[in-house]
Amino acid sequence: MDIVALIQANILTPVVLFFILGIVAARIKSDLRIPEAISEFLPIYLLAAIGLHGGLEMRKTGFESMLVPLLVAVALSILMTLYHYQILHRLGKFNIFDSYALASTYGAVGAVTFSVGLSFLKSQGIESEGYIAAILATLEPIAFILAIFLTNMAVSKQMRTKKEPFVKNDLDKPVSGEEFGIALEQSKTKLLTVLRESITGKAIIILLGSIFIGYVIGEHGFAPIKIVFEDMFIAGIVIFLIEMGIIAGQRLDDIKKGGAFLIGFALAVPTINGLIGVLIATYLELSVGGAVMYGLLFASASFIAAPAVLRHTIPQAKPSLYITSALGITFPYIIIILLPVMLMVSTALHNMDAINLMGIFDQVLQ
Amino acid sequence: MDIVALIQANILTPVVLFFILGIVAARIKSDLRIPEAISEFLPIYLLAAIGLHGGLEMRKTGFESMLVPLLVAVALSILMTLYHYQILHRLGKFNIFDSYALASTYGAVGAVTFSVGLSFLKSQGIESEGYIAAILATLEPIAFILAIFLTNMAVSKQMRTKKEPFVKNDLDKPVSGEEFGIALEQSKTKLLTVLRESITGKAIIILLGSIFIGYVIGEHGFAPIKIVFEDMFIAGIVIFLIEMGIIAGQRLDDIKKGGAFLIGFALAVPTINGLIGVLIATYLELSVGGAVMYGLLFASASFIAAPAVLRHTIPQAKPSLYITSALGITFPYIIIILLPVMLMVSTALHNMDAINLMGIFDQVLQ
Amino acid sequence: MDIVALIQANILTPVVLFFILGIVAARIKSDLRIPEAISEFLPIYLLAAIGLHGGLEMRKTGFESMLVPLLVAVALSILMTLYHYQILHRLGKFNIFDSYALASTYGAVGAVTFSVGLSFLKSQGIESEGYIAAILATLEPIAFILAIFLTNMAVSKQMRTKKEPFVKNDLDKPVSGEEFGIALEQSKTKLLTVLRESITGKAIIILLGSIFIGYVIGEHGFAPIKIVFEDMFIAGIVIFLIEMGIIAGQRLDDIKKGGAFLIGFALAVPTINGLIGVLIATYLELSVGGAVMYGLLFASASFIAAPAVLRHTIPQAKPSLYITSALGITFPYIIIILLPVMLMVSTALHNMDAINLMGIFDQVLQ
Amino acid sequence: MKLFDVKLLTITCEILAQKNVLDILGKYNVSGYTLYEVEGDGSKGIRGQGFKNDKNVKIEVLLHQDKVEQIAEEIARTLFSDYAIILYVTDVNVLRPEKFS
Amino acid sequence: MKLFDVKLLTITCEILAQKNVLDILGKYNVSGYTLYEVEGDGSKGIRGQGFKNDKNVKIEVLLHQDKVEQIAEEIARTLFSDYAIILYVTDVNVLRPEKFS
Amino acid sequence: MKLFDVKLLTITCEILAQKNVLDILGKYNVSGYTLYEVEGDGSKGIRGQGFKNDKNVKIEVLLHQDKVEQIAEEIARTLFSDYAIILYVTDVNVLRPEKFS
Ligand SMILES: Nc1ncnc2c1ncn2[C@@H]1O[C@H](COP(=O)(O)O)[C@@H](O)[C@H]1O
Ligand SMILES: Nc1ncnc2c1ncn2[C@@H]1O[C@H](COP(=O)(O)O)[C@@H](O)[C@H]1O
Ligand SMILES: Nc1ncnc2c1ncn2[C@@H]1O[C@H](COP(=O)(O)O)[C@@H](O)[C@H]1O
Ligand code: NA
Ligand code: NA
Ligand code: NA
Repeated sequence: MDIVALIQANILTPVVLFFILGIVAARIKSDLRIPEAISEFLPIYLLAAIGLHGGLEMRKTGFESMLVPLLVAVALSILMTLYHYQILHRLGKFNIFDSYALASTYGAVGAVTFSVGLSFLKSQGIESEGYIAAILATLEPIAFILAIFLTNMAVSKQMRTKKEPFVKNDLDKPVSGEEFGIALEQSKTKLLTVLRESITGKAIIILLGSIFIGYVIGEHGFAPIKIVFEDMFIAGIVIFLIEMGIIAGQRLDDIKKGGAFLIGFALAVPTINGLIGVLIATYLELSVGGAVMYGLLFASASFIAAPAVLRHTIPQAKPSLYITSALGITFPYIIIILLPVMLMVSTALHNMDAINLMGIFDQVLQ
Repeated sequence: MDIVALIQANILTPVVLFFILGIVAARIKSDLRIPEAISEFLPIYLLAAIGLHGGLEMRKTGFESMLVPLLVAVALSILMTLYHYQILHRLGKFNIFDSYALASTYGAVGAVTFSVGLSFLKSQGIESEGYIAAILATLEPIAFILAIFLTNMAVSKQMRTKKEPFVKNDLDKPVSGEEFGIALEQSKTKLLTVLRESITGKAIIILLGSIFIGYVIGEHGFAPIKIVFEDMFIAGIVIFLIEMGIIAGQRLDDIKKGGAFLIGFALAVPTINGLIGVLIATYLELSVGGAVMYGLLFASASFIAAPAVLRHTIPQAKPSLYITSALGITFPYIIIILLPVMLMVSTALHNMDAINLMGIFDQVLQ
Repeated sequence: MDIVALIQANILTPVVLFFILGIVAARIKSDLRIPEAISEFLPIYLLAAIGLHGGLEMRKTGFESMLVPLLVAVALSILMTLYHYQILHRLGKFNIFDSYALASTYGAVGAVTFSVGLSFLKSQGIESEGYIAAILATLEPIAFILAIFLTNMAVSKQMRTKKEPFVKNDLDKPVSGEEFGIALEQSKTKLLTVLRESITGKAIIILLGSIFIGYVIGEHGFAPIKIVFEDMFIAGIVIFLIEMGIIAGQRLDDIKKGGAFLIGFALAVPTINGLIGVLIATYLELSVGGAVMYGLLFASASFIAAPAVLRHTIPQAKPSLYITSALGITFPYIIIILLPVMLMVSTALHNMDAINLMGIFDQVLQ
Repeated sequence: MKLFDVKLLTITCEILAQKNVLDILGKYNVSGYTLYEVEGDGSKGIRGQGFKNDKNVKIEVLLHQDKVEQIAEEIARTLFSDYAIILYVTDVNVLRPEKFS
Repeated sequence: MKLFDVKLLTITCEILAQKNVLDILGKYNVSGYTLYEVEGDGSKGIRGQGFKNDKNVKIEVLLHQDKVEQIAEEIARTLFSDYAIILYVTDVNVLRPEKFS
Repeated sequence: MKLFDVKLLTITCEILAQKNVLDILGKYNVSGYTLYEVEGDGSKGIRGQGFKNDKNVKIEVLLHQDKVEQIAEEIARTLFSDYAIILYVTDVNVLRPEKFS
């Protein structure tokens, strides 16, 4: 199947179509909404399902082979966050706060995108390594720790240059030396708090917990809950994506505010990151599907977990920028176009000799 | 099976029994309730399931044959709304606001009743034409447009006769000529807004969207979400009907306020409308099940969508009247008695020569 | 399988593991929560499923054999509530309000515990008598009526001794004779209200209603809703137990406040009550699984229904005591350890001659 | 357009005391009330994070000066000692004083 | 730190009148508002126990004295007769009076 | 029955600033607070229609006059510039002034 046909086939799936329905509903100002309790429950459900599935797979295949891909993923996600920042600040002329916030949004992993990736592969009848769910869980706090680190640096730098006090002051009182010290102290405490909060965040807890439980109970223990945590998985995504479509649709107007540069960033960077991921995964001998999911870790941007952390760590950054580009541009682009493209590339790479990989690398990036 | 046995069998289904359980719970003042988020989600779910099912059927059978039944349905629903008004205003002595409101409540289609009808046929192993879901979607705004039109007429008429100003005034200031003009202007703007709102209403959007998606994805694309959007359909109705029973039960006392005439109206009109629908559908060569569903379009009254629109278009009308009669009398009557009766009639009609139809028509109406 | 292996196997089930995950999440102060609407809906769902299942079983096996176990259960639950009170007040030195509240918490039945029991047996492939669900429904109000009665007695006694007025008074006005009479009158009215409320409480209504519906519709009528009300039962428990784990985890600190005596009570009394139940059920010729469920009626403590009633009937008692011990100690102990133990004992008893039962009784209690 | 003085009585209490408060309001024939669920912290600890019955409810009543005192007094007398509860009174202005008797 | 006097206009009405109220607020260019769903009882009976549309909504607006009268008058004139609705005004103090024009 | 004057401090802010506000309240040892989720509109745009974190929360604290100033000042200084937030103060009367220190 050629790439156009694959994209077309991908569009005509319930997951993508209900997402588009949500966008349409929002654009024509329909009052369609998924009730809050349901759309808060669904991410928990999806992460539990992903975790259980990952744990079950790891029980079958072991997880010794996971170490290298995991370490590489951590390194990659740090590197990428740093290069995102350079692009955004240097080329895009975003201020440091917005640049750091956007950099870590795209350095983090989108759990919803990951779910859609799994359902995409499932509908193609392709398997992937279960331990990638565990890598997902590891990368979550990594991206946040990085965001915390970067802000910390930015704040100290700013404070040293004294150009713009960290604690902005509407009341026009000058910042005294003592207040400065207190502010510095507070910022450290705040960062520790955020660090702790991000590790105990519900996404990580339910994901790691479910991986562990899946590993421990095995297929036999999983059987009585399989109907809900496996068979209903894609329908769960469908319902959730109606709501994501609605929110994305509501935010489409904000995209213009971000400007052409941000739109370009939100399309190009995930493509590059994703393909790098696929390439490396193939080199690390992951399966065709595993390479797609590995690439997705880097392609995806976080639009649920990241904003909650960033609002605390970098309150000066505009949330409309990072939520809108991640949910309004990158997410639809990935689930409609990039996923099939990555699958295509992964399949092609897996059909070649490992020896030729470096040559392909050049080819893909052009 | 004779009609009494069929009604008895129909009562002894989970759908009807859980509805009755809800009524009982409300009557004995139990605190049983389905949480709001669930009971707001279920209509969306049910409409999505109905739409997907309809779309899948239309893909199989085409929708060319749908045009005539659709146009006839639109004409019928307008005619019926008008005759409801005459009955209510002339015979029932309801004021024009209540008459218009009730007339369009019974001219509109009840989506929940429609769901129960589908599940009733399903439990009898009877199929129906998929395009009836599309007719349902078309009739929704029709009934509202009509309600808007009728009010518009009523308001202008009233304003001309100046007996009772449209904008009632607690503060006892006389309505000046200028204010009159503004009020007229406002009423038009309001009507346009309501028109737009009813077309973009969540029920229509999710229904039309799902019909389209069902049509596009086909059985193959539907397979991974079939467990939720088909297999769980009847259980979804059961849970929703507990809540509907509770609300109906809470409102039973209001029925007395409506008076005997309204009770008679709420029983007789759906019966007549429904049987006319079955007869015409048979004449239009719909299947046995299709004729029942077609009849149900006219028999049913809307108790979720209609009240929301009517409260805006005809705020002067008493919602207790139209919600209570539609949900408290007509709905139970239809799902317990009229559905089996319509199936009986439809089966009988389909076993006869088309030539004899007009003779039957007389017979049925007596 | 020996008892340690059975307990180990029981821990490694999704139901128990997700409960523990909830506790862990709460202990590390994660923000993981199941949205309120879901965790309010799940008990209704679980009770409907239990009821339907019970009704279906009773249709198959009849319910004549239910009378003796039912009457014995009522008697036992009254006796146990009374002996709980003596232990708590005499030995535990709790004040009369806390003693009465705790006594009836442990005299009542925990519906969630009952659900877990059913799923435990299901996972072991063991059946139980359907009518035990009906006994559960009967015991619910019994325990409450008793709580009402006991408080009534306590209040009158206190009023007679005049040591501490029932209506405590922050404003330091002495209680006049007239006020005293009014207070007495009010307390009676209040008790009647509570009695009515507990019988019409949602748990009883949905349970009794579902038993009736299950009985009436039979397997054939149940078929279309079986997927939700039977196949998804264990997954429903799993999701609910995440939330129960979280709430239990949040309350763990309160356990210390209760003191060592309460911890001992919360472990020993359920063990004794449960084993007495198993023994008597075996004597009454219930099946292996039936005896476990029968024992569970007495072992379990109510942590959802009971607190709501007790807060009204005995507002002077500290809810932290009875909720915390029932949910934080007794519930985990039962679902992890006591259930396998009761199954072991029930199996052993059923493998013996009825003649030897009294000998066993001694053995078990040591 | 003239505005008239009435009182707004606000009671924040645990949800299981809602019925008790409404009964007292009913006894004094208040013409209406508004209520909604809230969370909170106070002398009885943080409320609103566990079971639904662990939440609070806030009840607001517009009414005339004279009734406020009696109702507040009865609530204080019968409920303050056993339940998590606070109450306060605010001066407000309305258009239709006869509506809030 | 100086506090400034502004008015808090509170409207409690049936949810289906929310749009009407917000339209009036928009007409007078209020700078913001806060709203949330509530239950209640009043002359139109108990509200909030059936369908979502049977609930009430409470809308609160901080604004200057002069606008309050006009807005209250328009709400009273256009909505009081047909909807379940009440309104009241409270005196409050804020830090940034220019924010609530 | 005597009523005593205290202040009611109300803060309406985006939900992600809730922790910051509660931390400040904790620092000043307020004896309690009440909070609930709300929607709203203001200078930072309409809030409450997307993700849960896009909602607002309203936090109400009964406390003595003297604390109000300090707390309002600290909230204004540390949170006004970065978050969607407003605050206002109302005079109210309570029965047990010692409870709201
Ligand atoms: N100082 C306060 N300010 C605002 N609300 C309070 C205050 N103290 C208590 N509350 C509310 O009243 C409830 C009961 O208070 P308490 O009886 O002190 O536990 C708390 O859960 C809060 O919702
Ligand atoms: N006296 C009152 N105090 C507080 N809220 C009230 C009062 N009267 C009415 N309300 C609220 O306003 C809504 C509409 O009132 P009404 O138009 O009188 O039915 C009611 O549902 C209550 O939420
Ligand atoms: N004039 C106002 N009246 C009532 N609430 C307001 C007003 N302005 C703002 N708010 C509330 O405060 C929140 C934050 O305001 P802002 O910082 O102006 O966006 C808004 O989302 C509203 O909930
Ligand atoms: Na990424
Ligand atoms: Na109709
Ligand atoms: Na018990």
